[in-house]
Amino acid sequence: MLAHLPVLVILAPLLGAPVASLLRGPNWPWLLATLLSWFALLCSVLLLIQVNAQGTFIYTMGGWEAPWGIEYRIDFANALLLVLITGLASVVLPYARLSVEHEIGADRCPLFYTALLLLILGLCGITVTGDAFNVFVFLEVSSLATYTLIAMGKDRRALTASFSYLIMGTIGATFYLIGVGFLYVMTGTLNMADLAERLPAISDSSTVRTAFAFIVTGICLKLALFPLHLWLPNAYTYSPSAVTAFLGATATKVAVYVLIRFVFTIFGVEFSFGAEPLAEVLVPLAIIGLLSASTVSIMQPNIKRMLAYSSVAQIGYIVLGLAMGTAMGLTASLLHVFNHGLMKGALFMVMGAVAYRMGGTSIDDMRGLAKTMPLTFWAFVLGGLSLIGVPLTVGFVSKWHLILAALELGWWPVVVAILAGSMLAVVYVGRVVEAGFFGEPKDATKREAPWGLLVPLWVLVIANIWFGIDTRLTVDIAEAAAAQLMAGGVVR
Amino acid sequence: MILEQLIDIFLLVFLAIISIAVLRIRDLFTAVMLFGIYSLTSASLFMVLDAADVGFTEAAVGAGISTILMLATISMTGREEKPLKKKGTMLPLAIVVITGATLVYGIMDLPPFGEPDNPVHTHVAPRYIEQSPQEIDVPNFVTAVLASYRGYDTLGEVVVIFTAGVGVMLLIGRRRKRKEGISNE
Amino acid sequence: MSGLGVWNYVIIIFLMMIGLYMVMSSSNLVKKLIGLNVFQTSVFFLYISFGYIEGATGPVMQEGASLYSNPLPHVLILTAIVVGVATTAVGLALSVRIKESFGTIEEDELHTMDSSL
Amino acid sequence: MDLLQWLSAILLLSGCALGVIGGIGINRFPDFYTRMHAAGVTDTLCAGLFFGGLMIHFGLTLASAKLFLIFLFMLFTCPTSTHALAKAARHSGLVPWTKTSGVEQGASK
Amino acid sequence: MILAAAAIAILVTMLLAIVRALLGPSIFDRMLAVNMFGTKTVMLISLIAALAGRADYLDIALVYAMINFIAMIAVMKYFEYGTLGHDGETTEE
Amino acid sequence: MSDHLILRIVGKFLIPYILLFGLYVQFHGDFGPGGGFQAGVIFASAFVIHTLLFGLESAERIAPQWVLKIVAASGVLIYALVGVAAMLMGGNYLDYDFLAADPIAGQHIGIILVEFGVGLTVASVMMLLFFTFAGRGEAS
Repeated sequence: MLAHLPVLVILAPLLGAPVASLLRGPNWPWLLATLLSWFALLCSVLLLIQVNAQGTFIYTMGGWEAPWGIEYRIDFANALLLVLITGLASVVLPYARLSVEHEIGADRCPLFYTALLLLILGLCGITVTGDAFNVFVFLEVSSLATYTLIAMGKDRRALTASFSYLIMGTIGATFYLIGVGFLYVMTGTLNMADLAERLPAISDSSTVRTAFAFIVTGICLKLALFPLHLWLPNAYTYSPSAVTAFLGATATKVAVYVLIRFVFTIFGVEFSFGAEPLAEVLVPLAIIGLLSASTVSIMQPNIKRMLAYSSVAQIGYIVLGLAMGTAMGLTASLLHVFNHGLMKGALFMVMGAVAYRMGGTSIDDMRGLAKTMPLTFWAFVLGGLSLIGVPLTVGFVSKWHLILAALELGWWPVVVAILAGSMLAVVYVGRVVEAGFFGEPKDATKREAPWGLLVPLWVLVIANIWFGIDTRLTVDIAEAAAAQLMAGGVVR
Repeated sequence: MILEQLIDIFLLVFLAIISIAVLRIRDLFTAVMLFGIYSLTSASLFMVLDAADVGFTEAAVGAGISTILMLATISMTGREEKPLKKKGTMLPLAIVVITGATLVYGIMDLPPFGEPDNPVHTHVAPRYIEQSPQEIDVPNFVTAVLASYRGYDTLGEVVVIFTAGVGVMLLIGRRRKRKEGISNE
Repeated sequence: MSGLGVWNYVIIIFLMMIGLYMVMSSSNLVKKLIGLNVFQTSVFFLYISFGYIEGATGPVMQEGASLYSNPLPHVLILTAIVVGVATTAVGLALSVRIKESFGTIEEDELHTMDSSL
Repeated sequence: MDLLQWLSAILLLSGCALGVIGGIGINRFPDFYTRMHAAGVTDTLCAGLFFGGLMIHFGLTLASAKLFLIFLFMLFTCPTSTHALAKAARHSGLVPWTKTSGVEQGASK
Repeated sequence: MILAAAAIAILVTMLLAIVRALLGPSIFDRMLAVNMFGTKTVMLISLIAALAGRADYLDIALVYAMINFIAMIAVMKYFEYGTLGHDGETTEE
Repeated sequence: MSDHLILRIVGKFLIPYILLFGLYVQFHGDFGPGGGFQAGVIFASAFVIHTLLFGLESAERIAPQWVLKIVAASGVLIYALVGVAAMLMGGNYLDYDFLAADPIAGQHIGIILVEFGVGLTVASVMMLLFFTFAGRGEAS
C-alpha cells in the first residue's frame, strides 16, 4: 500500500465527502470527517518520510505515463504542504464539532462537513498534482467549497463577502486558465515536468511572456497579494470560526505553493528573475502590502478582521521571500508558509472560542479575558508572540531566515521593512493583550471555553512552541525543498 | 476549408454583437435571453471548429441549464438593473484595456491558426489518435482521453459538480421537513 | 498567421474583454455572473481554436479520415464548461440569498448598507 | 449533376430563401402579431424544405433518419412554441396592430 | 457550392433575427426572434454536419432543437407566472 | 400552465423520447459525440420540462430530493470506487487495464462504469439545482 500513499491522501476526503452528505445528525458526519482527516495526516507524514528517504515520488494516474496521463510528482515542497493541510484539518475538525453546531445549526451539519471535506480534497489535490490543468480543476473544487463555507457565517455580510470572493476567485482562475492555454499552445503539453523541459527552447516569445504574466496575476488574486487582497478581510471576518481557522491557515498557502511551483519549477529561475522582472514587481508590492496591511490591522475593532489583515501582511512576507529568487529566500518563504499556518490557525481558533462564549469577536469581547477565560487568553498571547516573531516561537524562525536572506542580497531597506512590520505586529497584538489583561470583563459570569475547543487549540499552540524550539525538522525540509526547487523541476 | 473559417468569423461577430447588447441592456430578462442565444451561437462555433463534444455540452449546459437557472434567479431577485453610477467605470475600463493589450501582445507569437504541424498537434496529442485504437479501442478519441488518459481530471469534474450541488443545497436548500405538500418556509 | 486566423483570435480577445468589463463594471450581481460566463466562454474559444486543424475532421474515428483535430483541448474545455456552470450555480444561489437578506442585488446599494452597519 | 442532386439543391435553396424572407419579415412588419406570421409560418416550412434537401443529400442512411427525427421534433415544437408565445402575448394585453391604430404600437410592454 | 450558399443564407437570417432581438421593442418580439434564431442554429448545425460529412453531428442538432424548446417554455413560464416551479393550475398571482 | 393545453400535451408527449435520447447519448458516447455528462444534462432536462409544465410538486413526487441526493453521492462513489477496484487488482489508481484479464476489455468496462457514474451525478445534481432554485422561488 505504500506505493499508493499519495492517492490515499486524496481518497480519504474523496470517498468521505459523498458518504458524509448522506449521513444524518451533527455527530456522524463529524466523526467520519475527523477520522478521515487523521488518516490523511498519517498518510502524508508517511509520504514525507518516504520522500525524505527516496527522493521525488512519482505516481501515474491510470498507469499512463507522464505527458499523456496525469501524474503526481511529490517532492519536499508538496509533501510539506500536504502535512500542513492535513495536519490543520486534523486539528480543526475536532474543534469544529462544538463551534459548528453552535454557529451553523444541527440540520445543515452533514452538508457542512461534506463541503469541508471537499475543501480539504481540493487543497490536497492542488498540492499533489503534477499537471497544470489538473491544478485548475482542483482549484475550483476548493474554491466552490470555500464560497459555500464562507457564506455559512451568521452575519449576513458573509454572503456579500462570499460573492465578491467568488467573482475575484473566478477571474483569477480564468486568468490562470488563459496562461495555461498559452503555455499549452506553445509546447503541446500540460505536464509540469514536461513543460519545464520544453519551455527554455521557446521562452523568448511574447506568448510565453504573456502566459507568465497571466498565471502570476491569476494566482496572486487567489493568494491575496496586496492590491488584489480586497476579498480576503471580509471573507475571513464573517465566515464561521472553524472555517476561518482552516482557510486562514491553508487556502492562501496552497496558492503560494502553486506560484512557487510555476515560478521555480516550470518557468525556472533564469526566466522568472532574469528575463522577466518578477522580483522588481513582487518585492515592492509585498513590502507595501505588509506595511499597509499591518497598519490597517491596528485600527480594526473586530479582532477577527484584524487577524485577517495580518494575514494579508504575512502573505507579504511569504511573497517577499520567494521574490528574492534565492535559495535562502525560498527557504524562508516555505518556512513561513508552514509556520504562519500554525500560528494563524491557533489565533483564529482562539477567536472561535471567544465567539463561542462571548458571542462576538470585537475588542470589547476580549476585555478582561485573562480573568474569565485564562486558557483561551494565554493561547492568544502565545500565538500573538509567534505572530510578532519573538524567539522560541515559530514566527521567529521564519522571520530570522527571511532577514538572513535579505542580508545575503544586501537589501537593507527590505530588512528595515521586515522589522517595521514586526513592530506594527507588536502594536496590534499588544492592543488586544492589554485589553485582555487590564480591561474590565464585559460579562464576568462567562467561563472558560469547553474542552472540546481548548484541546485542539492548545495542540496548535504547543506546535507553535515546539517547532520554534526544535527547528531541525522544518528548517531541514524547507532547505531541501528550496534546493530542489532552485535546481528546477527535473530533479530526481 | 475557407468556408469553415468564414462561418467561424461570422459567428464570432454575432457573439460580439450579442455580448455588447447584453452589456448595454438594463432589463435582466432580455439579458438572460440574449445570453441564451449567446450560448447557442458559441455552441455552433465549437461545432464549426470540429469540437462536437464541446458544442454538445455547451448547448446543453450554457443554453439549457445556465439560462434556466438564471431565469429562476431573476424571478426571485427582480429584473431591473439600476443604472450605473458614473464614478466606477474608469478603473474597470483601464484594467480591461491593459489586459486586452497584454493578450494582443500574447497572440503575436502564436503558431498559425489551423496548421497541422503546430506544437500542439505534434507533441502529446498524436499518441491519443494513433495509439488509443490499440490501447483503449474506443472510436471517440475525446471519450478515450476524457475517461481514461485524463480520467483523473474527469473525476475532479464530477467532484466539482457534486460540490456545486452541495453548495447550492447548503445555501438555498429547503430545510428538512415533510416532503409531501411542499412546505413553504 | 493567415488573415482569418488573426481575426479569429482578435475577436476572441475582444469578447473576453467585454466579459471582463461586464464583470467589473456592472452593479447587478446577476449581470456580473452573465459577464463571468461570457468571459469564460471566450477563453474556451481560445482553447478550441488552438486545437483546430484546417481540413481535419472531429476527433471521432471515421472511415477514410486520416487527419483529426486535437482531442485534448476538447477534453479540457469539457471539464472547464462543467466548472463554469458549477460556479454560476453557486453564484446565483448566493445572489438569491443576498436578495433575501439585503433586499437588493445592486452592488452600490449593498456597499452603502455594509458601511452603515 | 443527377436528378436527386438537383432536387436536393432546389429544396435546400428554397428553404433557405424562405428563411431569409422570414428574417426580412420580422424586421419589416409593423407589430408583434404580424411579425409572428413571418417567423412562425416560414420557420416550419423552411425547416421542412431544408431538412428534406439535406435528407436527399445524405441519401438513404442513418443520417437521413436522424434528420427526419429532427424535422419531426421541429414540426411539433415550432408551432407549439409560436402558439404559446402568441397566447402569452395576448394574455399580457399586447394589442394587435390595425391600420387605424397607426404607427408602431408594439412597445406596450 | 450549394451548401455554401445555404450556409450564407442561414447566417444572414441569423443576423436578421439578432437585429430583431436587439430592437425589441416588446419582450415578445425578442422571444420570437430568439426562437427563430434557435431554429436557424439547428439548421446551421445540420448544415455543418453535411459539410463535414459527419452524420453523428446530427445528434447535436437534435439537442439544440430540444434546448430551444425548453428555453422557450421556461421563458414563457417565467413571464406568465413569475416563478418556474409553479404548477400553473391557477393563473392569478 | 393549464391554459397552455397544447404546450402541455406536446411536452408530455416528448418527455419519454427525451429520456430515451438521454440514454442513447449515455451509451453511444464511446462511438460518437456524447457521454455521461451530456446524457446527464439531457436526462435532467426532461424533468425540467415536466416541472415547467406540471409544477414542482408533481416533479418532486417522481424524483424526491432524498433520492437525488443519494444518486448524486453514489455517482461520485462509483467513479472513485472504480479507481479503488483497479488499485486493489494490482494497478495504479484508475488504471482500468487491471479490471479484466484483457486490458482492452478492462478499459471498456472502466470507461462504461465511469461514464455511468458521471451520468448519475450530473443528472441528479442538475435536477437538484433546478428543483432547489424553483422551490425557493415558490417559497418566497
